[in-house]
Amino acid sequence: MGKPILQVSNLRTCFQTDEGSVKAVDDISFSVKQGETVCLVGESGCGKSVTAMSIMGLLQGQASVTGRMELAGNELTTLSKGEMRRLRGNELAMIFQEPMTSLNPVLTIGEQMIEVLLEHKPISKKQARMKALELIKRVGIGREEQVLKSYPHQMSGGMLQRIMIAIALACEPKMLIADEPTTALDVTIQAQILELLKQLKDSQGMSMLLITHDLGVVAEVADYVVVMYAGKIIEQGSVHEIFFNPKHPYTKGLLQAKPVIGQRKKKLYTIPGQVPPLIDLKPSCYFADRCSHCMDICLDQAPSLINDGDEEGHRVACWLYEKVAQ
Amino acid sequence: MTNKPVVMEVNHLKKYYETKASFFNRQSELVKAVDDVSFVIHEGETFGLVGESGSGKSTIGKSILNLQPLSAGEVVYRGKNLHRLSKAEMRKVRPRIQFVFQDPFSSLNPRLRIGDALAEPLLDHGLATKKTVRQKVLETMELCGLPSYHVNKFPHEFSGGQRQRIGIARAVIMEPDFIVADEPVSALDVSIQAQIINLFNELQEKKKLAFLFISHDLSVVEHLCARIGVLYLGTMMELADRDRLYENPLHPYTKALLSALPVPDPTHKKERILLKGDIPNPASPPTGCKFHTRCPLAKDRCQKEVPAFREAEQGHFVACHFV
Amino acid sequence: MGNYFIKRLLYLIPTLIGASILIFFLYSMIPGNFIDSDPNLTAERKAELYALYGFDQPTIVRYFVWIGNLLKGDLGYSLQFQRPVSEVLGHYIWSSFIVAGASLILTWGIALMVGVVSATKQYSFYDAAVTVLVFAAMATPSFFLGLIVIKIFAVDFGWFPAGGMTTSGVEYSGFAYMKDVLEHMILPVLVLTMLGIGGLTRYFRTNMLEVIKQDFIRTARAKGLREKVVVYKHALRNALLPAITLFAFELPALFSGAIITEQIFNWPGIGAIYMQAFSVRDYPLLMGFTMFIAVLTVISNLIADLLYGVADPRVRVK
Amino acid sequence: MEQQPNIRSATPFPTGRGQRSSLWKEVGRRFIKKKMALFGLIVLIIVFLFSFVGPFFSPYTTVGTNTQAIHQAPSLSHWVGTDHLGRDVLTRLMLAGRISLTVGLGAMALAVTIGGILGILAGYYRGIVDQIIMRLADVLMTLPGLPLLFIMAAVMSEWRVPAEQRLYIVMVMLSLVNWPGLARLVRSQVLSLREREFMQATDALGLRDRRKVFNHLLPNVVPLLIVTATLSVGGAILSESVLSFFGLGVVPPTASWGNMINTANTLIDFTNRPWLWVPPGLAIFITVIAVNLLGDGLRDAIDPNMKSR
Amino acid sequence: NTEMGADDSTRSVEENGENEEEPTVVEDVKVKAADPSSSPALASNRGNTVVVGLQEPGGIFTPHFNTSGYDGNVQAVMFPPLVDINEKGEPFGRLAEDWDISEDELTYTYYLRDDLKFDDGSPLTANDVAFTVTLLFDPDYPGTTDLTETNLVGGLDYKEGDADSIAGIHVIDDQTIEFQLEEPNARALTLLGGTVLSENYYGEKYEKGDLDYMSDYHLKPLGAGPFKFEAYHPGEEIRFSANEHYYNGKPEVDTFVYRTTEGDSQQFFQTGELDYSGFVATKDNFELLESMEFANIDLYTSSNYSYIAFNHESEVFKDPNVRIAFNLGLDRQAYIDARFQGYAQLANVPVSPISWAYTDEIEAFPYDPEEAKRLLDEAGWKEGPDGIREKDGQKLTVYFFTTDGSGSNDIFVTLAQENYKDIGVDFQIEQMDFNALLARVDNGDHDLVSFSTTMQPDPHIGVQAFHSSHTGNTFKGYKNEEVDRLIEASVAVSDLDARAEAYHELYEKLKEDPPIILLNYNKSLAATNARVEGFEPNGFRGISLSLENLRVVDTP
Ligand SMILES: Nc1ncnc2c1ncn2[C@@H]1O[C@H](COP(=O)(O)OP(=O)(O)OP(=O)(O)O)[C@@H](O)[C@H]1O
Ligand SMILES: Nc1ncnc2c1ncn2[C@@H]1O[C@H](COP(=O)(O)OP(=O)(O)OP(=O)(O)O)[C@@H](O)[C@H]1O
Ligand SMILES: [Mg+2]
Ligand SMILES: [Mg+2]
Repeated sequence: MGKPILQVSNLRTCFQTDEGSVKAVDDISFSVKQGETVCLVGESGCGKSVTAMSIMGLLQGQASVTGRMELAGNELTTLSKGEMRRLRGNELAMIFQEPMTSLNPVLTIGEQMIEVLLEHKPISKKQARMKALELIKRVGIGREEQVLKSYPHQMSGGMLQRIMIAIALACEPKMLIADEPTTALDVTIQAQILELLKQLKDSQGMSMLLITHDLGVVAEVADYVVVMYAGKIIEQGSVHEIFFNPKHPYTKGLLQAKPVIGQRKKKLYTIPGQVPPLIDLKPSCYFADRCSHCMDICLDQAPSLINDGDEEGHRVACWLYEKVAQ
Repeated sequence: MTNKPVVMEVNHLKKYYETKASFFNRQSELVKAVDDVSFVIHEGETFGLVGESGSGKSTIGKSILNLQPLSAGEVVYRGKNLHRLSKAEMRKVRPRIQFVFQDPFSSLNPRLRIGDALAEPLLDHGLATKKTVRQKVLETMELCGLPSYHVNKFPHEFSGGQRQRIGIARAVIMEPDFIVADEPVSALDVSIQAQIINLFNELQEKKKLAFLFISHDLSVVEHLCARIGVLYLGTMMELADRDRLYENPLHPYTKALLSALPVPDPTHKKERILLKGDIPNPASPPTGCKFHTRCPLAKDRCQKEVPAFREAEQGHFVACHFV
Repeated sequence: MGNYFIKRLLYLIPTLIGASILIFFLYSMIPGNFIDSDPNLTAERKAELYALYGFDQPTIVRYFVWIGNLLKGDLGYSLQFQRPVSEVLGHYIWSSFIVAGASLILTWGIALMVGVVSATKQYSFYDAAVTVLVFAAMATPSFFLGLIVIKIFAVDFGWFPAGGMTTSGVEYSGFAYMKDVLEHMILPVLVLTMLGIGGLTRYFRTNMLEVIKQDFIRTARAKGLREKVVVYKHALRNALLPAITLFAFELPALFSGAIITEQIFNWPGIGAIYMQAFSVRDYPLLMGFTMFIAVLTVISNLIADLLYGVADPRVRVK
Repeated sequence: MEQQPNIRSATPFPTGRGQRSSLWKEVGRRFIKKKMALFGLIVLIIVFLFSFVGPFFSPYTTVGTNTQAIHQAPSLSHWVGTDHLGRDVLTRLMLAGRISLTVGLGAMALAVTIGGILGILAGYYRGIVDQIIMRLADVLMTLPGLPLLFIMAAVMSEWRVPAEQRLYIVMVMLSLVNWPGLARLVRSQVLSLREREFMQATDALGLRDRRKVFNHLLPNVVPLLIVTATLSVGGAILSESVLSFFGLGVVPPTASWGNMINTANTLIDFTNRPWLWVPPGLAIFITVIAVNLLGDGLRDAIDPNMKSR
Repeated sequence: NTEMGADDSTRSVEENGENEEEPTVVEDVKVKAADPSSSPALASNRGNTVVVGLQEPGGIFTPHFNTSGYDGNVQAVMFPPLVDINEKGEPFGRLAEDWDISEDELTYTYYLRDDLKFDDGSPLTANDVAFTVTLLFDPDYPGTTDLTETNLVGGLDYKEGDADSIAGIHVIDDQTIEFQLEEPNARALTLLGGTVLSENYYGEKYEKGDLDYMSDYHLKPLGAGPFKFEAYHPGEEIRFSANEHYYNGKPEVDTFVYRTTEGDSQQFFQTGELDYSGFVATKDNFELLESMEFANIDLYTSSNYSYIAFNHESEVFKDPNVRIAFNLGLDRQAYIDARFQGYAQLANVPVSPISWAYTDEIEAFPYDPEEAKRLLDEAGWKEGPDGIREKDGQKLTVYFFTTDGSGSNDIFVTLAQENYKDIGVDFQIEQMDFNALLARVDNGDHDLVSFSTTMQPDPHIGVQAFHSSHTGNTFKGYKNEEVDRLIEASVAVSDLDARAEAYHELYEKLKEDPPIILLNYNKSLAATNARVEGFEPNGFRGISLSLENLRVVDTP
């Protein structure tokens, strides 16, 4: 694994709503190395998509985004609008969660693919078209000529998801952010797509930030895992460490809760309670009221993300380990 | 296998949707959402229905409970053909057979408090009086893991998992003996998923309910169901006991499904059957065996001949030429 | 296509029959008729004239006579103009049409612009200012707006003619004639535009704000497209879709004339004629015109549906 | 009167004191946050007070013609001058407000009721009911609005309606013209609501039709109705003034804002006596803006996008 | 200060209603333009063309066939009658150089001018006159000119029988025509001596009993007036050009245009689109015109007047005293002052003060609420608990029908309601359009109805409907034998002095048994752009008589 291509430090994203300020992402830092796949996991609503959107700079006007985000040496927050725009879709691409609604319903697939190429690459329309055809083939959809002329509603969810991928890959980005690219899909199609992403990573040295809540998927593709809970990173480490040596009670809970074929239990493990609302949180460990190891300190002080020492890069934010470290 | 009485019998169920292909093309397309499916469910049994998105699972569930008309076939609930009942008779049967919707949020009226949503059917059917209903609602909520202080909240104030439990509570409160649970967990993340699976297990034990459990997640189904049917493009491909199906899947599609299931274990590098191609358009399904376009074993014969749905082993049915 | 079209056309029949019945009987309920408008007639003369015009027959009989003629394509004979109704309509409708048409184009153009800007600059000063202006236009009675405009632009500044369609006393032709008509059009068009703009602007603004929130707009931005492309290519097209229906609804309005505005500006349009025909109870003209508008309305509803289907690739009418 | 379809009667869970936020309380809270909407509400309240309470503070009587004091410019005794019959314009403005506001709100309420009920029925029962209602709406919609009003005005006046009731007839006429559009809107909303799963859920529970319509459909159409309603109030006030323009509205000497502006319908009054038309014009303008701001705010407050988390 | 001036002219009525001072009525005047050069360029550049405003006509330019009065204005440009009337309402010859009425007043002989020509150059002869009169007796004639009143011998035989010509018409020679009447009728002179249609042109396809073909000619009039028809642009203008064949010589103005204007035409005159325009006679308008310095102003009294008719079939109004009470109980002067500010005059008799039949010896009813109350009491209408009078349990509620209650025209209804309330009458206002009003008056739905007459070339028009044999519906139920006799007497002779005397007697009688509440004589206000000379509007014929004298002068 090479140098970090994406370095996120102290990212905070706040939404001002009528009810109050929503800290969707609260001071998180992580990095993605060249050719590496980092998985961002966590319960629904914990801020995964917002993290991705913040990196893409798509929250302007809606949220306050602070912190530093460095992409291949460029500090994203200091770029002008125009520079950021030129970067987006070109070196930094994203696949969105919902393929059905993420494509413009009144434009053909072709138009939507070609326009991104024309925008970023100095090529003619004809060349762009050729390139689009090639991309469609690459993501494993046949009949590429026909697909190019179709409208989004004429495609199935799986096809659309792959078209989204094709669009994201059109300009051969250095960094791909994929937000739950397979949630809507059948396992057999999911397998196809994961395979494709893996190939790309290998052939182009592309780095990837993959967001998912499916631990099975994580196990399959991730090199490194970042676990989020209520806007904060609570644990991060290599995929091995997370699966075989989880530290945070939440991570442990997640892994335990997952039913696994061939390991039937009478009663599945569950994490009691639910994610707290992200509005006006007091300083505390946000997991405290669901945690079986909750201590007094957990209720009035937020733990910081510390290196647990075991292995390079495995960090956890939990008072249990804070003590150990001390 | 079981000698428990049959609760629900589904015979040659067909449901075709008519859709217009394009605006100017008035020749409507026929989407064969469910194409000749039969199975029975016994008292106290959980029957699992798996199959990828769009394979017709919800359609089967809704058709069974007479929430939409059938194209052909019959559904017999304890000797009554549900689709032949009059409106009044049907209303009498309703409380006995309940449905848990796939999407809990959209199946709850956003402007009705949960307490009212649960109390309403009881009052409407005269199953409780205004005095007793409160007690009953609170009990049921407790049973489904919803603390009583939620009773005055609106649906949007709940988390997805809680909402799913509200949906279940609404079905359970009528004290039915048969519930169709339509993908009650697939939209949720693991920890909530686990809560609901546990709840179902408990209910079944306590109340001897029969379930039709719909899901596309094989690992969940394995935890819950005694018998499982595998659906592909509206047709039953395989039907067997849980253990048989998981240990000895016969149909290539079932095999692919099981192998494609990601396993939460980074060291586990297993052989995976990668299927080619896409799910065909249900409006123009492939001829012959519907799976042949993606089947690794497909031969010419599969294109032409529809394989019979036959009993390959005792209690293990499959529709494939090569088994 | 053909089949469907025929089915839709068949659907129009009961609507039109209903409309014709309603139109006929409503008009026949109005007190007064053409002959009564002369107070100096003696009763005998009146009776003679009643018989002459067929007013002495029962309403039902007259309805069937009327509808029978309609089916033959005969709109009737105007009592007041002593000419076929179709001829009278044919003359006045076009002058109404050019004003309504021009104002339609303007209204839509401006509403579109406002929609776009509001969407891109929601809650800005500009947005607020436009909103207030639009409400002001919505809140002004049409006759009043007409007066204001005449006073300011015609009488005080003398920039535009105060009314009419041409300058009288001069015989222009060709280009000069067009220029003359154009000058006379400006004020009525201005008033009609101001009147029409309110609702439409609100509509476009809402539509645009709705569309701009959609996921595919986010995608377009993520693709690094220029803001202009995002707004005009991706957002606007979608925002326009539901407006197509609205546009088709405006079609009959193009021909139905603006009664008040035309009256105030002396515009020789169908609206003014309608009023006049009403005051002398020229029923053939009134009913012919109303029926014509009814047919137009029904047809444009149909067109709206068809257009929508053409414009939106997703539409599948159930 | 045994089983009234009453939404509240089915509530064995009276909302507890405080803590738990009810939907409407939340709507209220959101509403208050919208400054523009709140502003609209306050202005509207002022307009109402002005019209309904104001006249009690006026030294001038309701009719009070005074042919010696016609067309006086604003002065200390007549704050906004007098009209062509020497009546105090301010007092008339207040009294006219009663009429215009009543017509505006009344026509809106009627149109919303008729359109709402027929729209729901058409959408819910579909089939023949739908056909009948919608064809009727179609037919009414094919008739151009103004002529229809004319015709109805003429007919109604033949039925010798007392002057005090004219007002209500204007309301009825306006709502008759407006309901078809509204019914269409509601119907399409109901058609889509019907397909929503929570309506299917009521099927699964075997609820009675009445309960489905009143407890489930109606509350979900209410936001749409509120918005259209507030939008149409302004329209109705204006339409009344248009009717007045053609002498079809309320009968003089009763004043409405519309017919007050009409008294200044010559260029001379327009130029020389702005106090005749500016006040009623402004009153309509302010009311329309206030009502629309209110409508916008209510829509936003009621439709919080129903965010799930 | 002009506002003060208005106050001076407004009369106040003391409580007792006796202490009356003479109301100030503005005199008819002509005001010369103060600065003709300030005329808007639009007008000054128009050249030898005169533009006059007119409400949209119906487009039926054949005399006697029109349905709209505005068509009549158009026709008046092209179709002079044999005998017209002057500004005093007296007859004078136009196409007819002279006429004779026999001693027994049963024979009317008209002598046409020599060399009369239609505007296409074809000759106009007595045959054309005969044709026109015959046409008006045709059974299929759909228009509103009713000649039966003239008692022409053979007229009814032609109309209702199968006579193929009218016996009473004798064409003596090309220039002379004689009509035989069965009974004398003073109105025959102008009725028979009306406008003339060319037999060659309009009569080409004529066959008795079928006039459908006439509609082909409505937009192609052939007349003999000072101007001939050029073009009609519906909704815009009607254009005429000077007629070289006009008997009085070709007019100086080349082109005459009637331009369509609806309602308020002030802006058109002010911007110079119109050279001549009529205005409602009010103080406001007069002052406005004064401020336009290029305007020659002409304020004159019209031959029409306004009144309120009773429903004589209603039980309430059977008693003449009740009708008198309604006259007394209405402060008409206050109304006229408020509404017209001196630009109208209280009417005392049903004929205009400009007519030869007018007299000021008969006094108008004064405003006397006390006397009105007394009369009502006498008639059995006693005050009820709510202040409204009652009789036999029935309230004294009267429905008043009017066309103009909207806008600034609400002055009358507002004041009348107040006045009548004072004497215990509940006065309900019903406002509707004119046509509906007529239809409902026909049905007798009303109690009171407001009317304004058209211009009245003959005083008979104002009173004929009071005759019990008159079957028009407005005065159905009004019957007074004395009145009947006097009406008959007023048309039995053609001598104007004799007729005037008969009318005075009639008016006296009418005051005792009033069929109507007279309101006011109207004034007309006209303005001419100073660049045009020759407009002499009069109260009987408007501008039609002066058209031939128009002249465009260069404004200095
Ligand atoms: N525009 C916004 N305004 C206010 N709050 C927002 C907005 N967008 C997101 N949020 C809030 O931010 C939090 C994080 O949302 P996010 O979409 O990142 O969750 P997620 O981890 O992607 O969940 P999922 O797995 O469901 O996609 C949520 O609580 C959400 O309600
Ligand atoms: N109302 C409808 N009209 C037309 N086609 C329909 C309708 N409802 C379902 N279908 C089609 O029928 C097929 C089966 O749908 P169904 O909802 O039963 O699938 P499912 O197995 O429940 O899928 P999922 O896992 O996504 O819920 C799909 O192809 C779907 O597009
Ligand atoms: Mg997300
Ligand atoms: Mg489903």
